[in-house]
Amino acid sequence: MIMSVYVQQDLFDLQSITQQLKKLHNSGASVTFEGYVRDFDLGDDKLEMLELEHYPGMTEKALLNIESLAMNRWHLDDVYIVHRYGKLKVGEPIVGIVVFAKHRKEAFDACHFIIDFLKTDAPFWKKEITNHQSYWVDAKKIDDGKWN
Amino acid sequence: MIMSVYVQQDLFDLQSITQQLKKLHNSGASVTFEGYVRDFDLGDDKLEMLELEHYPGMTEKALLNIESLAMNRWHLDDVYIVHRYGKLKVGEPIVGIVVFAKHRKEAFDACHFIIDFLKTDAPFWKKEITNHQSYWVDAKKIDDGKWN
Amino acid sequence: MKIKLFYFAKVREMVGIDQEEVDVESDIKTLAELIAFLKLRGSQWQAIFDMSSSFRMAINQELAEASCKINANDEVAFFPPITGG
Amino acid sequence: MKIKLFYFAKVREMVGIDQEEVDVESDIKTLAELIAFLKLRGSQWQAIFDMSSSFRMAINQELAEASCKINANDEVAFFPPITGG
Repeated sequence: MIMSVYVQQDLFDLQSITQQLKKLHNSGASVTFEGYVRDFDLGDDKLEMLELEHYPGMTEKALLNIESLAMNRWHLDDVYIVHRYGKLKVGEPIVGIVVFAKHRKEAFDACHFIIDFLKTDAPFWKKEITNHQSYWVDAKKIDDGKWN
Repeated sequence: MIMSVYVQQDLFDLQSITQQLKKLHNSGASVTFEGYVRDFDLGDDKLEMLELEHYPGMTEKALLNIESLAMNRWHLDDVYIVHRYGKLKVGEPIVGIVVFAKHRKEAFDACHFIIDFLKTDAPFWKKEITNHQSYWVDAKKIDDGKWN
Repeated sequence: MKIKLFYFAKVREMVGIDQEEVDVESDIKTLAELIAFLKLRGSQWQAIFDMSSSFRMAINQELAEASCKINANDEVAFFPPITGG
Repeated sequence: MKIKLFYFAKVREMVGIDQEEVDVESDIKTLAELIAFLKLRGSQWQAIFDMSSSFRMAINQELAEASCKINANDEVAFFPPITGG
């Protein structure tokens, strides 16, 4: 059982991570989730960038806690979470999750659980920077499905 | 709406596929599934290789049909399925699925649906080759969870 | 009427051929009737088709039931339950 | 007793600082009592804490409720609802 979380400004390469982790396990399945900065265009207001603030220390703690919850609930071979902060351009990945398991259902359920939980428990805050203004994203807007 | 299926002997690189597809869409999420040849070791009997036979023509048709069903049921930006046949070594990927959507729940549900459906409707048959013998895999064994 | 037959995986190994073309009487209208015709070929053929859990069928590359109609120039396939993915 | 306070995102911008250390009376035993103490600082502080939907709290980097106990040298953080992922 291996758990790892990464909180970083840099881009990440989920497949090279997946391929490296695959070598460690006799897994039957991997499920990968990637969330991206989505473009939007409300009349004149066009999204140019997202700025993500986080709570260093608590973030890592929250992500490790989510991994533990998933590990206790399903039989998993490995869980990997990477989340970016700082300035992110439209189309760039924000968060990546990789789950390895013997069976596909456990990999799907755990990966879905982790991203849902992460959205309410990992201390990240999005600020949208358009060509005209910048403002903090409401949690409500996220529930409404504006974001992934 | 783009659909693509690939049936091939060669290895595939799901992340370079994912990255190329990402450029075409304003998606909020991607979910990727990869299924692997799992090692096993029953006493003296050690799996060395899997041989996958398929029904050329019907395979492509079945996979495109599964993609259509998923596309009609969820709002998806893109679906990509690649399935290998021929001789596959332990640890190698068998099948890869990539789903892009605006929202994560749709991407998860569609990807899970596709792999479940594929296991009953895409005409592939596994033959296990151990160091001592070779035999066709039972559908029952798959239900029992021996495979992913 | 002429019908193309395909066999895959264990079924292919049991019948010993991977494909053939047969010319059947036009009173063979369903897959079930085609199967009855094929079983006349001998005990190996009977063994395969008597185990209903051991094979599946397709007509023109789509999964089909025994009651499905067949027509001239159809492509019919017999194979074990699917174990892919 | 000394407590470290952290502010993030919109809350940080509203209070104008990102962290501070306060020395409070030992009769402040819960987050709710700490908030009442901070609201004495002025209208901006009252505005933040009167909108219960607009902020969340953590004690020692774990999400916490207003009724949670605080102790000397705790790290307390105030921030908006989470919008990551």
